[in-house]
Amino acid sequence: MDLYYTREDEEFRARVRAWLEANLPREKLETLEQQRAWHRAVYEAGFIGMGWPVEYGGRAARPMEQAIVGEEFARVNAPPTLNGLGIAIVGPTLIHHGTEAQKRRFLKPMLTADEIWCQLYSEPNAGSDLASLRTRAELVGDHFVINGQKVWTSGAHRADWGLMLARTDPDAPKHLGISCILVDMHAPGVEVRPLRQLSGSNEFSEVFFTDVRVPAEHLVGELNAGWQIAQTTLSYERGGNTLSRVSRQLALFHRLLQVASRLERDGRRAIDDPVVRQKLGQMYTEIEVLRYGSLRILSRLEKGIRPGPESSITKLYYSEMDKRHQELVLEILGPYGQLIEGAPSAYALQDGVAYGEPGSWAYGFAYSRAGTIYAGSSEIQKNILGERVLGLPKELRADRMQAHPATQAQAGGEGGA
Amino acid sequence: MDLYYTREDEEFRARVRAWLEANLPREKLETLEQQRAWHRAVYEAGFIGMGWPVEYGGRAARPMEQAIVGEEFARVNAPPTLNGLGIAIVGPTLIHHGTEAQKRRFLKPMLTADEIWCQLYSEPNAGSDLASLRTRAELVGDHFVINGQKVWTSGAHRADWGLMLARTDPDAPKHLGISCILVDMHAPGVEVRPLRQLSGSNEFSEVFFTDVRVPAEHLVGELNAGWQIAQTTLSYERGGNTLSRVSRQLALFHRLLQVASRLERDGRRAIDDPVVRQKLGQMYTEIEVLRYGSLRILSRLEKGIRPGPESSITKLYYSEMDKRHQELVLEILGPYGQLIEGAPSAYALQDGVAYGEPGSWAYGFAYSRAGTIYAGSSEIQKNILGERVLGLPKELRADRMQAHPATQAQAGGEGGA
Amino acid sequence: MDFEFSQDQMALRELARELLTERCTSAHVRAMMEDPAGYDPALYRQMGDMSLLGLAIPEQYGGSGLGMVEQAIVLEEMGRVAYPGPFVAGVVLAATGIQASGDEAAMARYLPCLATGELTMSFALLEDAIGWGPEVVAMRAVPAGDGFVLSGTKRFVPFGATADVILVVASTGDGPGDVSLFAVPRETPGLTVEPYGMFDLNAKTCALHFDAVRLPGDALIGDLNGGAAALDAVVQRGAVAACAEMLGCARKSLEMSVAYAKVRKQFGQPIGSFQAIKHKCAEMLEATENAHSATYYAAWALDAGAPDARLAVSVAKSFVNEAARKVCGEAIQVHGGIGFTWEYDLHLYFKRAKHLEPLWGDTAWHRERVLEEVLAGRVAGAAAGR
Amino acid sequence: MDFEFSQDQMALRELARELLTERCTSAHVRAMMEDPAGYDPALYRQMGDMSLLGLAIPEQYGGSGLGMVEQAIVLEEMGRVAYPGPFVAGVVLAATGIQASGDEAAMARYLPCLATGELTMSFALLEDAIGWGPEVVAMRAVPAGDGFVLSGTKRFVPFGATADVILVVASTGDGPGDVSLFAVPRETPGLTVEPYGMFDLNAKTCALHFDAVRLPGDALIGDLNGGAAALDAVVQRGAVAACAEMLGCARKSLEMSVAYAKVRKQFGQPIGSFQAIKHKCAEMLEATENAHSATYYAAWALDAGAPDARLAVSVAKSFVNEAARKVCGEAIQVHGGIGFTWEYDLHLYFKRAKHLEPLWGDTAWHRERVLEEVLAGRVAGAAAGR
Repeated sequence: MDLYYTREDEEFRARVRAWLEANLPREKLETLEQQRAWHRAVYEAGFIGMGWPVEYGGRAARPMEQAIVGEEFARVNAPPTLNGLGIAIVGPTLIHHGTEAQKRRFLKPMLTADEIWCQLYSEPNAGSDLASLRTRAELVGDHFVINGQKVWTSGAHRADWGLMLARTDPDAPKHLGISCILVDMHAPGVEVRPLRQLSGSNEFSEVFFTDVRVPAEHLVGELNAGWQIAQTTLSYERGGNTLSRVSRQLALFHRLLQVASRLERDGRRAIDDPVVRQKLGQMYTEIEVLRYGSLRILSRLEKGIRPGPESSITKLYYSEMDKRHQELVLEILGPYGQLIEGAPSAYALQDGVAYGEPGSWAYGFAYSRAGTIYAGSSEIQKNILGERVLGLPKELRADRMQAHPATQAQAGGEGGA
Repeated sequence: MDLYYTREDEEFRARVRAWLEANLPREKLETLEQQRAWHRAVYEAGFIGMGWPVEYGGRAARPMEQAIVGEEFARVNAPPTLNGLGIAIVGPTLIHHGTEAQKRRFLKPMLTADEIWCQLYSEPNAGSDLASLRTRAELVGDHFVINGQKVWTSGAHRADWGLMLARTDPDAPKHLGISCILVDMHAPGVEVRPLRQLSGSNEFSEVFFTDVRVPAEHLVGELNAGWQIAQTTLSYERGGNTLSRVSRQLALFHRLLQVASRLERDGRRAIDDPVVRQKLGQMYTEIEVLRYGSLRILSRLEKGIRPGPESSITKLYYSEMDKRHQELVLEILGPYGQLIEGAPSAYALQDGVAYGEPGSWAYGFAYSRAGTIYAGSSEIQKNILGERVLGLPKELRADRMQAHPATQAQAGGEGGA
Repeated sequence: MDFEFSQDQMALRELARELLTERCTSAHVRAMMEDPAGYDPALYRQMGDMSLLGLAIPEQYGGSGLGMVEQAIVLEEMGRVAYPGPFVAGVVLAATGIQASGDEAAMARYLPCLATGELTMSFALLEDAIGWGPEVVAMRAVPAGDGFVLSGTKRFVPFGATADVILVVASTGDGPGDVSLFAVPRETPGLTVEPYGMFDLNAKTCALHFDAVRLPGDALIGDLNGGAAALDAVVQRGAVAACAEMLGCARKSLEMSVAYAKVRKQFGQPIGSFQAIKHKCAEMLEATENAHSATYYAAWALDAGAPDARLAVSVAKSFVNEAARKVCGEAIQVHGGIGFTWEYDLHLYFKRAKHLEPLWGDTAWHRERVLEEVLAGRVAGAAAGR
Repeated sequence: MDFEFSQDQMALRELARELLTERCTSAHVRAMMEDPAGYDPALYRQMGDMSLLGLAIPEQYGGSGLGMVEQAIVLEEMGRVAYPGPFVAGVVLAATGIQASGDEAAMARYLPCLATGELTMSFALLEDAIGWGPEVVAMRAVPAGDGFVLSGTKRFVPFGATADVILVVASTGDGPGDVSLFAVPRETPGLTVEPYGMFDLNAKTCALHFDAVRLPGDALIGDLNGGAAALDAVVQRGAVAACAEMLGCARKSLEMSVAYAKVRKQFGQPIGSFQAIKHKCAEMLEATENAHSATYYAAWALDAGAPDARLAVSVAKSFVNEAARKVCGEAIQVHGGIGFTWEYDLHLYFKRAKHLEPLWGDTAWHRERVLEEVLAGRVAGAAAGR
């Protein structure tokens, strides 16, 4: 055990910090063009697609370097770069499963955000039970003809391309007969409708496909072998970079400390109230534990050990922790925590830097409710941990009983409600 | 709504208090004979079997009167009377399902505790899934011959009789083929072995039956119709008198307040520590809510509305609350809460009266862990609430799939783990 | 001992439910989010016509002379539909303040119009600091001629931007408890409104900036320096009103969750057949039923003047705060993605319950008060008589 | 950055596990409950022979010169079997006190025999009050001739009834922090032992009554009035030692629960196939793995003298307290009735974890300290450098 960063890591961190100091935008990035310019600057500095192989435009960077970049960017509340899902999920999928032609065609513009990607997985009746998706892709000659509906598509309104799961053999049992296809979001028959969340904002969309024609060469991997590919991409989604989450939680926490030092409650400053102090101590404790766990995962990644289903622990812990912490924030701030307009600046959520998206305490609170639902709900994560990590027997399920025996193993951890 | 006790109730309460003041033993009841004498005194005062019909020795008392007796006896930490299970569960079962001969033979000595009863239900492989019990009762001529093993039998070592569930038709599906039989615990072939709990004490026993002969007239109800009878008795167990629980929790709480007023923690009295005060406030709050809920049930009982499956709310709430509160007690008292020998009297659990069983904080803590397991675990209670009260669909279960369709409905809320 | 509603009370519940089902639809609630006033005055007046506003106002002032239990019954129904409007601000907070002040002239002046709905009122306590006693009041009412001058800012005034008259708590003496109540018409010169946007977009609140606002002598309600007791009464009833509304939010969220869990299928079966969902719903039911007991016990205790009334109020608010948070939050989890959408109604109840959680004492505040009441021996008679 | 154990550390774990599996069976642990000494001296000496006692003792005093990480590895194994014995009392608490005192004569005198196991020691801090700083010390050491006289009662002294020498914290000055350490042989006249029975029957503790106990001058360890820093070091290491042992209890409880849930059938299927049980086990796994990260980070931070070492210790103790409570408690629930029996081993771990929860700072105590460290800026370097 040695939990110090290496000298190399520290030097790299210093470089990232120096670059951020010199390059961080001082104004909010309003337009897509401004955002593209920021993205390109970050890319050219070598901080995007860092883990990709060099031959596809990546830097083959060590996991620790990637983590440090995530940590430092979150620390200063840097504006997000574009195409996060594309670079984190679609790119690696293509690198593993794509044809040489697909890689040459798609990877570079993905990295530079000249083409923006979305992920077309969930459907109204296929959420936790993703394998019951119904969107059809029928092979007609040298084209797929796609009909159906996707939902919870993040960033669909600005996406150029989408990575889709669609049913290509309706007669095969549920997990078979699914294929993975690259879809041009500008093709005729694609319609994107924004979906408004309870927070009032609309980060997600519904996408409707009506006789959308996609060339057959946009199939990824084998026909009807899409489910395995989806499992890989889901695990990209569940692995991921938790140090940047730690930084984000810490930024929130430190702002909360500032406000609690000013806000008076029951005749004293909130920060002097022992009950409030317990809550603050608990929050910091839980963030530190997330940090320790992240370092533990990173140190395994550095040794080339890829996280398996146990990475569900991080997703489960982080999302439930965030929900708990946002509740605590609102407990400490009382009605001030629920102001979305008109909040006195002494009590508002501001990250201390001018260039991030400040949002409000309430917005963070609202969003914490999504964290335990998307990218595999807490219930799904617990099924994965119970079945794949602890080896507990699968539950009896209606779809398993009717399904082909061969699909049972693949249904794996996707059980639950 | 009118939550005042009636004048009649208040007068009755005064009578109970006066009786207790005059009759409460001043010394610990060490021997069974002393306990029988106490039981008989309470019975003769009219406070035992109060709800039973007059023709069987009861008083046909109102539910509120029964509740007041429970409340007042618990309030002064009166020694328990004997035969609690018999009078609360076996007696009502016989009154509803027994033959006239059975009633005449068994009810009176049950009430006077001249004969003490136990309940022979659970088996090593039939806990939550009671219907999978295996103890056999084979009808041979005019006798049943019983072989098998029961477990978690409360008070078996001093019981004269037991109410048993046994399998009388091994070929019938699981919920059918079970009968309800009265068993003489002194009969040859009955062996009682005490079972020690994690608390170190042994309130429960295992009971082994080897070729035990029981006259056929000790069958209760129809042959193979025992499951329905068991369902009734289980609901007696789950209904019950919650006001006495409130009194017990309040007694514990008030002693905790006394100790917290003396115990110094981190440079001040525990009771002056705002964090401790939050815990105390929470505990009292939760006890009051139990009291309100109990009054609500009682007020329905007074109107003749028998509690249905929703009484699982009380069991679930009380047992989980007790577990939580015992944890809080130990948090507040630190190592003093874990002393079972040598505790300075200022910090020990003593109920302020000399005649109860004082026990220790740790004993109460240990026992709270059983509360969410016995008499239907919390998981079972949640199944009952989910399925029978809210009408949610039953889960898929292996035993349901193989079982005879007719048993499906009866399996009812006994699902879960 | 009777914990059930009377026939009259059940009829009242039915009346409120029918009115709100018809007039306070989800579409109406959503429309009111964008509306600067935030409520439908016609609906409010209709409540007056149906005697819903005057439930707890004495008969001699045009009300029904009933109490907190009846108000709670109506408020639970309002919680079920996330009703937006100045009901609590006026007929709970302001009316309680006026009644508790003992000022009969003020009662005669304000209560009858509150009962009909002709008049809307609000109650302004909070400034910068959070708290529910007179110690949070920094605003001074300085005597000037026959009247007073008020300067400063009141925050989180419910429906303060539209209320005709605002009952303001201001400091009038040197002791920390020396506060008085003032009835301030919103149109008074020097008083400006800064609307707030709250997480619950239907919970309209605002800051009121007082810039040397001059008030006549009869703006004083009750005795000079006698406002603390009235404030206390407002906090007690405000807390129980919040409980009742949160209870309605919880019950509606539970019902929607159970209904959804019965029909929504995943993995070939209704999600309600999975223990993860079934047990969640069972816990939601447990929390909701206990919240019911706590809310109505407290409401009854206030009406009856029971010795444990303050205790019961603090028990209820601290308990229902947590119960409603749990139930409304878990309802979203049971629903999954759809529960997180704007179009689905769940968030209306979730946000309303969250809005009410800190008001009139949050959980920690009331837990402390529970202990204070217990240590002072102000508990229910029989059960704790040792 | 390497969060994995080294080869040597894994070998150490293997060594400890083999020894304890063989020598510290459930039967042994149960036998020790009834034993007045409460441990097997031969097993303890064997640990000395295998260099397990001297892990954190410097090489010049006969130890291995390793640190808290290695001790934590052994203690986790001890937690897995609920090992009863004076390991923590001697080679964590007393040895840390002596080393932190800077008293080289004392080190030379005590550490080598602690490392071999020839000598057992304990540490006596608590009296009537609960707390982990010098403020709980009321016992005064009154100078008398060349030495001191001690009077009063120390409570909850671990394995104090059998320890050869007890390190006692006593007040020697007028300031609240003016405490000193004294090495007191248990056989000293005037010192009497009152054994306690604890919920964890294997956690032998006692009260030590000092009736004008006379000590020679060289009983003082370290500087007069210099004991506070040493006490602090003891609390830090005592807390991490408790974490490691609790972690072992949790891990064993989790393993037993998972194994049981795979084979125990109810309703015709293994109970582990029900979500109620499966999800519980998943949460237990989550808690256990996080407890592992927190424990070993803190142990490493102490060894490395990291700037956030105190923070890490308080993070670990407050987190592992709750994690172990949850895991060991839920294990009983997963098992149902059998988990509540005396014969089944689960309660050994449940009780040990509960025993350790309040010691060296309970959850609330350490949460407060977490915040103090954060407000003082004593946090990890990189991540919080703003």
